Amino acid sequence: MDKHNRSRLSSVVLPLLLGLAVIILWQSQLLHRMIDADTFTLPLPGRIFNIIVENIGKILINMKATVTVALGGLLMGSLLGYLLAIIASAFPKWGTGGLAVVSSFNAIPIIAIAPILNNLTKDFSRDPNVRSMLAKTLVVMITCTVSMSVNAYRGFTELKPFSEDLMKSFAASKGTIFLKLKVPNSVPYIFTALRVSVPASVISAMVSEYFAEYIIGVGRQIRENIVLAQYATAWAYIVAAIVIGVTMYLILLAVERASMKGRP
Amino acid sequence: MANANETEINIKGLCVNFPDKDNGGDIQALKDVNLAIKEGSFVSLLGPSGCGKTTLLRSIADLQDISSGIISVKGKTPKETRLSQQYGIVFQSPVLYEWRTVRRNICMPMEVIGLPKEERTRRVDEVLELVGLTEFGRKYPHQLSGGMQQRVGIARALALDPEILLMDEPFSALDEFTKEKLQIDLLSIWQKTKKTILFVTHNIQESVFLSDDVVVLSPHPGRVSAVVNIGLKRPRDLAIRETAEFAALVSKVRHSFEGIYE
Amino acid sequence: MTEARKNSLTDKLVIIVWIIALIIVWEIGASVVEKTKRSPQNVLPHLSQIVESVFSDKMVSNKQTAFQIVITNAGITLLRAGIGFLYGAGAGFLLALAMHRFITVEKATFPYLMMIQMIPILGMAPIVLAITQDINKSRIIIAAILTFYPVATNMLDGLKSVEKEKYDLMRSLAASNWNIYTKLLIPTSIPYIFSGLKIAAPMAITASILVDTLQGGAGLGTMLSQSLKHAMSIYVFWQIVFFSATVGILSYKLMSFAEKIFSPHERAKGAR
Amino acid sequence: MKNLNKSVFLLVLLLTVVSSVFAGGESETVEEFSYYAADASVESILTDAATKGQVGNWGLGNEYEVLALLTKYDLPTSYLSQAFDMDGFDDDSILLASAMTYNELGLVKNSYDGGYGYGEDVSFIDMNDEGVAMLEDNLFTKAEFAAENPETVKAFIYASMKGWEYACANPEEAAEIVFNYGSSVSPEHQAYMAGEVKKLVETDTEGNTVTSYGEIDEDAMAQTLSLAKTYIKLEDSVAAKALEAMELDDIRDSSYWEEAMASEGSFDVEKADVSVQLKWLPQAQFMGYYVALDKGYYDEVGLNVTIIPGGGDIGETTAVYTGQVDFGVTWVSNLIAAKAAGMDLLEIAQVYQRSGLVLVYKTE
Repeated sequence: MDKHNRSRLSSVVLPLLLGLAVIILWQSQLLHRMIDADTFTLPLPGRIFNIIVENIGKILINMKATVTVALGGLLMGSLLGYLLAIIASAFPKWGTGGLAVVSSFNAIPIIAIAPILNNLTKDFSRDPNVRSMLAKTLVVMITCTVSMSVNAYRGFTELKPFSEDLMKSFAASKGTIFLKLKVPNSVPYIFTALRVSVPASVISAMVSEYFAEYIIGVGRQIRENIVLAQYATAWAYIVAAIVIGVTMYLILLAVERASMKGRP
Repeated sequence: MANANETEINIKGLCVNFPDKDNGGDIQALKDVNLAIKEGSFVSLLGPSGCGKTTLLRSIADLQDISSGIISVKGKTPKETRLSQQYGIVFQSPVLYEWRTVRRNICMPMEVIGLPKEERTRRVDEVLELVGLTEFGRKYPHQLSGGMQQRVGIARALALDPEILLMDEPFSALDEFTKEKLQIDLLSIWQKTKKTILFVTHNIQESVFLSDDVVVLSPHPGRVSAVVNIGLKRPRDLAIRETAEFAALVSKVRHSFEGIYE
Repeated sequence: MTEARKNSLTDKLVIIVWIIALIIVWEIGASVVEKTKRSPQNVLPHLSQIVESVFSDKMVSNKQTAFQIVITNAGITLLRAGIGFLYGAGAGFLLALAMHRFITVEKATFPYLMMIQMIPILGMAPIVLAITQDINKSRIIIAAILTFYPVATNMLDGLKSVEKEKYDLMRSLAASNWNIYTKLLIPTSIPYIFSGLKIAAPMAITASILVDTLQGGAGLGTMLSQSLKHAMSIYVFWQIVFFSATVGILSYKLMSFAEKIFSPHERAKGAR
Repeated sequence: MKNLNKSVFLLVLLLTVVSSVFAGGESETVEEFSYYAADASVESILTDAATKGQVGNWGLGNEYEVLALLTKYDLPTSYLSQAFDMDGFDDDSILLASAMTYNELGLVKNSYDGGYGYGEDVSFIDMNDEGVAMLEDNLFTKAEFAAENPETVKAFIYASMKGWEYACANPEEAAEIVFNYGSSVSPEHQAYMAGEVKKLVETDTEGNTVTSYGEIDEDAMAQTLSLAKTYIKLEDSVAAKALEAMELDDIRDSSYWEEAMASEGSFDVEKADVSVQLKWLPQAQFMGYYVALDKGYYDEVGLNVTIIPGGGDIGETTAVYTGQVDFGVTWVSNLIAAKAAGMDLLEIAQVYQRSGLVLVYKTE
């Protein structure tokens, strides 16, 4: 086995070992003794696992709802952000300032945006599930738009020296320069944005579920169970949340690796 | 020079191997290198890319593990030499700390060994004058030209007043005019300070112009194929390049490469 | 007027125009809402109404007007955000150093750092509360947990960005580890640390508002949720929305300012 | 000039997008809403709202009485998540909205700040009348704490009930005291609330007057536990089994209240500095505790009491269980759920003698 493979293997094995160690400490309650917690607020992994197995159907329904919102919002937000970046780079003088204003939206807490959107979308549909879905997706969209627009804009403007001059020397049109130079150049920046917004989309999907009219979603279940002091069940849904987040992130990394082939 | 004949650096049977990523074997970077460098002399290591000249320099500097052989610097191992800060090193790029001013960049080695502040100030003034940058002490690296940045690098290497100066293609990234100016300046610094200078270059004219001896290295595996003594008078100036003697030496060095490349 | 100053002036002008555009959009929305909803102030009030509520001297609780409530509670929340931010930044700093020093630590912990970010605050809170037995300590710790990640990852990138030659130089001087860290690694990663801090500072504030809502008491988040639950004037909610956005932006600016102080060479670059 | 053109173009583009979004919202066809006749039967109203899926409740453990009521009439038990305001009721997205008599019902009817001003145009279904009432605000502590600090527990009950007695005798003054302790609920609503809370404290589920403040009514508790066992659905099978097997003795202990009430009012307290966690925001719902604090009743029994407002997401049961506070006010159903999850909590007094939950609807 050569060095490269060994290094890749160790980046899988080491975290697994650490995870295993923590789970053993946790299940044997040594962890509880270390941090002075009890088995109600920090239920044992075995019990959490049992709850997951017993309620897998219900958990999957809730996961589906959360994933739909997170992915929908991520997609809409990223597309909108990219579009904003295109407009901004077409009018750089106004665009830069516009993006500065847009990025200030990041400073508004989600818990403030979620109820506003919930009220704003009331007229959208008679079906509360549909209008809740829209409200939640819009919240996620807002959180994802900013990072995409800022990063994609950098991708359009931070070009390799002379590359634009080279295109101009071919008498390439603005459209050609955009498609052949700026869009490919923005690809790594798109992934930079997504690495921020993929985890953010999951978190904001869950927070927006707290405020939604229609009761569904992993985040909502976590909250219901914690308010009712059902920590073991809440942890089952926390595990579900982590599974969603990590899976989405891993998929992103795989897509990134595939589409960045040949780039340094 | 009183003790100009004493051997400063002695290399015997030096081999350096690198692991080969493609087939798992080893690549011989240096094979059976023997070399003796006299104290106070200016020696160039000359050769094309991949001939191991930088590897040789880095081995002497103890920045590179050797596979076999002996390197001794005044009877000490490279590691001992490094730990006692007996050499200064200048890289191809100036390697300046962009967040420090010129003065504080030069100070850095002295801070590392913990010299008192007054001593540091005194020496900085000294070396700044030596490299002709007295006016620029308060500037940041990015405010200087490439040539000036490289001078700062040289000044920093001189700051601890080491016996040996190791220079790894220090002028290769500079334009011709700046390069000539710095070559002259380097010679005058060498004359004033009487350091032993080991100078890596791939430029034949440069090696002939600067050196007492030119060590010609050949690649695959890296080894010493010739040592050409340059008997040009000192001090040298640019005019010497116009002489027939210079041209003859350049051609002699060039001929020593014959047979290496078909 | 120099070219540079002229440019920065037009930049400011552009931003002002954008803000005006946003205001216009908001007002159009508010007008639509006003005509279609029974309680428009709960959905989207006119900006003038929010401004009016700021200057209104109507008592919302027994001693305070809406704006006084926002300001006094903001103090508590921002203090917690500040302390949480300092702890978080400190922890991120140390963790980045550890991950850089020991590749094992990096490989073993890095995936989990990501996962911790996935645990909703609500899930973490009871555990932290059970450990600390104190809601305010818990709030600070959670704000710290939420802020340390960008600092840690950015600083790790910074530590990894150090050029090989700079290491060689340090090695040639037989520099101690202490010297390598204090004179080379940490100074190199300062710009990276600051880009992490610039992300973390507004996050600390929103996180601090979020953790306020874990339990009653004082704090912007508590007031925000009370206002949403109609236990007090809804304008407190709108004021907090604007206040938190403003403070978030200011915290970013504060970090940029601090960065300038820490990096005099960047300042010299700007002046050239 | 060129830039100006561009900016105008951008602005117009933005405005078009925004206004089209709003226009899209408006053009949605609005259905006829059915308001209910003043003399319509409970069954007909419930059937209409439930089949349309427009019954509202806050969830988070507040929904069991509504579920029981819907089940009683054989109706689907899904409900809408109601925000903690009455906007959903106001804009007709919820036809039958949950409301506490002392809080949301007042906001719906009255027209003071935050109110919706429906006056007499609304009516409601009362859980007590329908036989699905569950007991609400009580006083509880950790079983271990009660066992170790019996005198403290008795002293706290004694002084608190004295506070409740005074508050119910003087609701207006009590409302003012609560307001002065930092509540941001408007004084008018606070006064309304105090009047309604008095009714819940002094009347039982059958409508009889109660004179012994804080007494734990065995029948009402039994009904609460039985409804809880039916409607609290726990995914955790360990907790579900614990709930199944739960008996009244597991969740309440009347002896502290009885001994406190029989005493002369002097106690040898084991722990003088104690805190009580409220279930919700500071308001007249908890006036008894604020009065006891204001009138010095706690001082008289040797206690230094801190009142901690609730309304956050960490429940009062967790706060008491983790030892962060000593006493808590919660609904009996929440206590049962926490107990099922393994938290060893104990009810020591029952302040509200009947359910304050109603389902409010608009009348024609």
